[in-house]
Amino acid sequence: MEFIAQHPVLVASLVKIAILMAVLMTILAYLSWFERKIIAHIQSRWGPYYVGAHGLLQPLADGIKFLFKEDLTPPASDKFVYTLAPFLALTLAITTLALIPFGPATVWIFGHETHLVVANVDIGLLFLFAITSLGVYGVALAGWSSNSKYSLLGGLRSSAQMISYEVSLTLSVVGVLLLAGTFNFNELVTSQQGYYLHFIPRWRIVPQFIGFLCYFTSAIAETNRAPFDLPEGEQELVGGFHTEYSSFKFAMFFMAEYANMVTVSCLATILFLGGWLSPFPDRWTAMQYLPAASLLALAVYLAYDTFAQMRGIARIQLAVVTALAAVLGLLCLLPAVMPVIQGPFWFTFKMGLLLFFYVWTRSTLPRLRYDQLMSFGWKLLLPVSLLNLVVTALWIVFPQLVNHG
Amino acid sequence: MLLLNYLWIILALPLAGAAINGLFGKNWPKRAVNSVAIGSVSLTLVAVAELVREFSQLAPAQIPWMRNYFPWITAGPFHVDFALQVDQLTVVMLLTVSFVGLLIHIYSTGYMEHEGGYYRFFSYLNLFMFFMLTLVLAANIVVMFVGWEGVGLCSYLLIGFWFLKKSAADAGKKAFIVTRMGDFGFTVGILLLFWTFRSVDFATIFSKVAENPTDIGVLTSICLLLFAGAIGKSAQLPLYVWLPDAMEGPTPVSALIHAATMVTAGVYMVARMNPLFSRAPIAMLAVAIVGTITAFYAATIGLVQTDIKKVLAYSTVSQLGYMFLGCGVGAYAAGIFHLMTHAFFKGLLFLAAGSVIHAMGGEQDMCQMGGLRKKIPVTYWTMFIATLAIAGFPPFAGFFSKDEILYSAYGGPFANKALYALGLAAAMLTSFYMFRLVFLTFFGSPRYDEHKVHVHESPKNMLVPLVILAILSTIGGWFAAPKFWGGQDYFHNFIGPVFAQADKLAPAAETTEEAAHVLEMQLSGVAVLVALIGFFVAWWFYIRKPKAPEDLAKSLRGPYTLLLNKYYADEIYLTLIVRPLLWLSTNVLWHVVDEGMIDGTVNGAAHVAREAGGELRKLQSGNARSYASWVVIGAVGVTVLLLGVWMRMAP
Amino acid sequence: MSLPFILFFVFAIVAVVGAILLIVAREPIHSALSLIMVMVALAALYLLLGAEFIAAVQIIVYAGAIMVLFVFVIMLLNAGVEERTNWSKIAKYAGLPLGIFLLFELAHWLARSAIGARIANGSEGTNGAVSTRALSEMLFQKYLFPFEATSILILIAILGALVLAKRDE
Amino acid sequence: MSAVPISYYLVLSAILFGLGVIAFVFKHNIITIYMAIELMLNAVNLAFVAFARAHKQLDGLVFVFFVIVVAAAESAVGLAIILTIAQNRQSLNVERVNQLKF
Repeated sequence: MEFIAQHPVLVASLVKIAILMAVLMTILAYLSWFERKIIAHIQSRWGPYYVGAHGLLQPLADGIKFLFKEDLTPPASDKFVYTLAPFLALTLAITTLALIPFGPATVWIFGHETHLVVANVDIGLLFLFAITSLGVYGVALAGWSSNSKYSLLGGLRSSAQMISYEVSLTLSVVGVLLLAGTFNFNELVTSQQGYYLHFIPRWRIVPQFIGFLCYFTSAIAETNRAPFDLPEGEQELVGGFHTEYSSFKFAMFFMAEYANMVTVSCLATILFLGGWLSPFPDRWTAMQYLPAASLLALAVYLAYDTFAQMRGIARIQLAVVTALAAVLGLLCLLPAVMPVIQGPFWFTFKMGLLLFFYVWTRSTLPRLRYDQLMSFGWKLLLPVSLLNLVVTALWIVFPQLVNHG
Repeated sequence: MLLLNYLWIILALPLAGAAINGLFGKNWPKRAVNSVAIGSVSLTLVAVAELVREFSQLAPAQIPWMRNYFPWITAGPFHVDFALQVDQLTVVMLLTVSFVGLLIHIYSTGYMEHEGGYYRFFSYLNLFMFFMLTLVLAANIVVMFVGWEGVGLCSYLLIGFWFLKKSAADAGKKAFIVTRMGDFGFTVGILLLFWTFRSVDFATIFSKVAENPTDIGVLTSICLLLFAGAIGKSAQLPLYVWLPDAMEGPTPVSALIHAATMVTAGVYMVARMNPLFSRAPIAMLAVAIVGTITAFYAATIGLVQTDIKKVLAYSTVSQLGYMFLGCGVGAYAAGIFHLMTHAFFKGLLFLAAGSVIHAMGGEQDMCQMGGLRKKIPVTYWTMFIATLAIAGFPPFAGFFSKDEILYSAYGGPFANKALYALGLAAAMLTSFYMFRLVFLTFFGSPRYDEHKVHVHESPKNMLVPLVILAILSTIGGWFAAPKFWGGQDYFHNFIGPVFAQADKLAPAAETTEEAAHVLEMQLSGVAVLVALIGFFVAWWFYIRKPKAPEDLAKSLRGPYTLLLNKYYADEIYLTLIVRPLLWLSTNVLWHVVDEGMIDGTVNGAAHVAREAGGELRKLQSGNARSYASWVVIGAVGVTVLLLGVWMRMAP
Repeated sequence: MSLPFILFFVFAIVAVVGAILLIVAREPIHSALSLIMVMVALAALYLLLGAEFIAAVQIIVYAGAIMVLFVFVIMLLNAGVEERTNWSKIAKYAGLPLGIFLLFELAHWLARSAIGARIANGSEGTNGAVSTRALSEMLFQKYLFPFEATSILILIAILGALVLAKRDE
Repeated sequence: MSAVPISYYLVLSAILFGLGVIAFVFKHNIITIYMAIELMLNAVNLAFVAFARAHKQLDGLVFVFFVIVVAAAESAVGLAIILTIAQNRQSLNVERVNQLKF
């Protein structure tokens, strides 16, 4: 007991971790719904619709299905590694999120101070990269251990892909690091405060646009998403590295993939899009009501939807959701909550935007051939990001050279 | 002040000429090669002239004028800069070298016209100019040494210019090797110099030696060692043997290198080093003695030689002896002056001889000539003037210089009557063999087959230099004409400062001014008399009674053959030095030391290694784990040693 | 027993266990995994020592790149259970015992020796992480030349790997 | 916060190094032998970091950095060699690769 008393940090962290996990899991779950819906609408379909209103209970159904399916283990597989792999993948994917700050460095909740981040590490970015670089193992080991050609090839491919794209990923970020001069996420974000011409936000995407493009492209490849999702290219190698996986282990890979997407989007938000900073100058105080307003607008729409469209059970479910939205919206109007909610709101907003881009690309672009993928990564992406880095460095050093001879 | 600040231009010009001709000249027409070679040298002469003009405007305090271009060698305390300096001595040498050099270049265009390797020849000549100028301009003895060896190299290349002719190649090698012996002494001298004065710069050395008197023994040995180098380079006894053989080279080369410039480098060096020499009387004496004996000795050999160039070669040796005599008795100015005049008339003599040979179609034996006076008048007259000059008839150049040397040998500060007497005798012999040469060549009846050889005067570009040099050898003496001759003695006034230290050291002459003048008058009278005697004897033998020489030779069989064979010097050297050396190196160094010890050691080592390897290789099992274990064993050994033993001992 | 001690011992034990597993495992992939374990544990220890940057580099480069390469090669060659031949007698009778001896010798010396103690005292009072900025300044000023040299080295290594791995038709 | 004595770290690094040596001798698979080498390097790195901490100097960390870089280069080449070996003789057992001998 007194040990805990000695270390209040532990308690705080534990609480945060609990909250984060809860939120994250729902997000991950509903990300699949989100994706399927959007793709469906892009292809002018309805997407999941019947499990709950607008298929809102679809993720739940999927989860249950995964849980109750039989968990097969190929007899020829290396049991230990085979079980280790998915855990590795998921844990690493989720761990990274512990480093992401969702709001300002210090906020006051009910009178005492906290950070909206689990671990505020001095060199957070490096750590994030460190952990993501370990992410390869999940894939590789899965591919190797399940002892099947498809899996092995898929594993090899995806690990090769991840290694090669990690390089350009890191390099494209270094430009931002040079400009900011820190690894710490909070400082990275706060260094983006201010406005060009009083209304264009001083986000790193402006000077580092090339870097942003490189980053996002290699991020897609890094997370093995379309159009770089060769590892699970159904055509050539059934399911890629997780061909042999079933039920919950498979679900873990799934979640890991989504978690990675979230992480990468968060990172992009922090590095290039000014993190939790609002795009509007502070003097536009009206914008403080934006979160509440948007939630209430959603509530209104849902209410209309509920009474105009829905029938039977669906109407009840949707009513609940509407109520939830309304309550949240009203909650955001509370003076105690309003300042706290600003950061997370904008953060999630930008993150959602990026995730939408993810889905968009997936539903738009065809899959690359493997050699195309590799040559694209090494021969185009890497040089461009290198060039970007060099130019940035010169841009920074040039004034010094001019001044100090 | 252009050239004073950019002295290196003077060096760069001939070097550039050499490089251009040497690299690209192979397939160029002769005209192009000429324009490059002569252009570069004439530019050099212009540069030198400009330099002299600027030099004349310098204040006495600024002389010697130093320019330090870049640090060349730096090894601990031993530091050498590539530094150049200009003082009066340098100026005189510069003028002489570049002017005579230019004339001889021009001459060569005619003389070498029908020779192969034209571009090679001129490239070598330019290279020689470069090195000679380096030698003259050097501000420290190491740079000087570079020039010293460089001219040696060029002389080797040019003596062996017709390297297909064995005698020429051998002569080249001989020149190189014999000079090496002297240079060995020179090198040691440089080291001793540095060891003594901790510097190689002339200025530093001279100031140091002036401030605190150094051990006389050390000084003497330094001077003697340096003089050894001079002996080799300037063909004095006993290392003179290479010069006569050097006549294998083309005649312009003999004129430029082996008469006018290179061989005088030794004299220049001694004069340059005068503050040291003047403090080492023994060394001075040695210089004087060697010079005088050489002068006499060479002259005696010259008496009986029949090859026209050989005669000139020996006379060169003896004239160099005069110069050393001058330096040896402390009359450096006189020595340098004789150097200059000698450059004029000896250069002229060689060129004229070349013209004669050219006219005779390659014939060098005077016994195959005669009666050429009418056929090649210009050559004849110029050569006659040169002869008068060398023989020391007033008012020609040689008279003043030689006379002054003899005077200072008699009445100068380091006077020595015996040397004077010997020098006088040599003077007589000189005038004898020179007139002998002239008479044999140009007078009497032709002794060659007129149908085969059709004698023709040389082309313009060969004659013009002759004429110019003739004029110089005529009036050249008046630069240093003493007061009572009505002259102004510009030369001494000009070059005096260089030898200021030496003159200070010299014991004051006990006689008064006019007494000295009277003495000098008498001495010069004696000199002229002696020269006349030589002339008459020659006239008697070779014009009046052409048969007389044979009779004399028969009656004095012994001495004659002795002289004819040059005192058997080469043979003596062969038996005393070359043969024993050869024997030593073959039987001892080669068969015993090299084959026995060195090869034995090497082979033994190899054998041991092979045997040991044969045993040790069994360790190489090819099993990497064994190797790993060996590594571990080693590591354990080291750690045990370190931690167990050494750490215990450490406090 | 304060938090640093607990953490130290946890990670130390993890590292040692990983190293032992590396030895006993017969499957190369298991060895690789255990080595990764060691490396991660070491990274944590670096954090304890306040060397954050090094810890990150350790994971990124060692665990994230080098070991991936190893795993990759193992997968590529599909390396199975290693056969334990004992053809090298010296390895069996000298190498192993001496290796074990070396372990204990070093450990003993470092634990007992005066230097160990002195350094132990030296550690007192040093707290807080090394600023990455300072490290980078040292790296790019004092050690600039070695840094460039290593870059050349890596280039050469890449070329060498290319040449070696290229199948010559 | 009372720091852990540096000597603990040193002892740990010694133990790891020793284990690395043992593995180096004991393992037969070439790849694992490489891993053993890496293990030793890691142990040394730990010692470096510990010393750097002890003497309050950064040089040790820089050395670690260099060690890591060099290890990367070395493993790249080494693994390429291993690949070729495995292709030429279908075995990774180091004792079967013993043609290079007297």
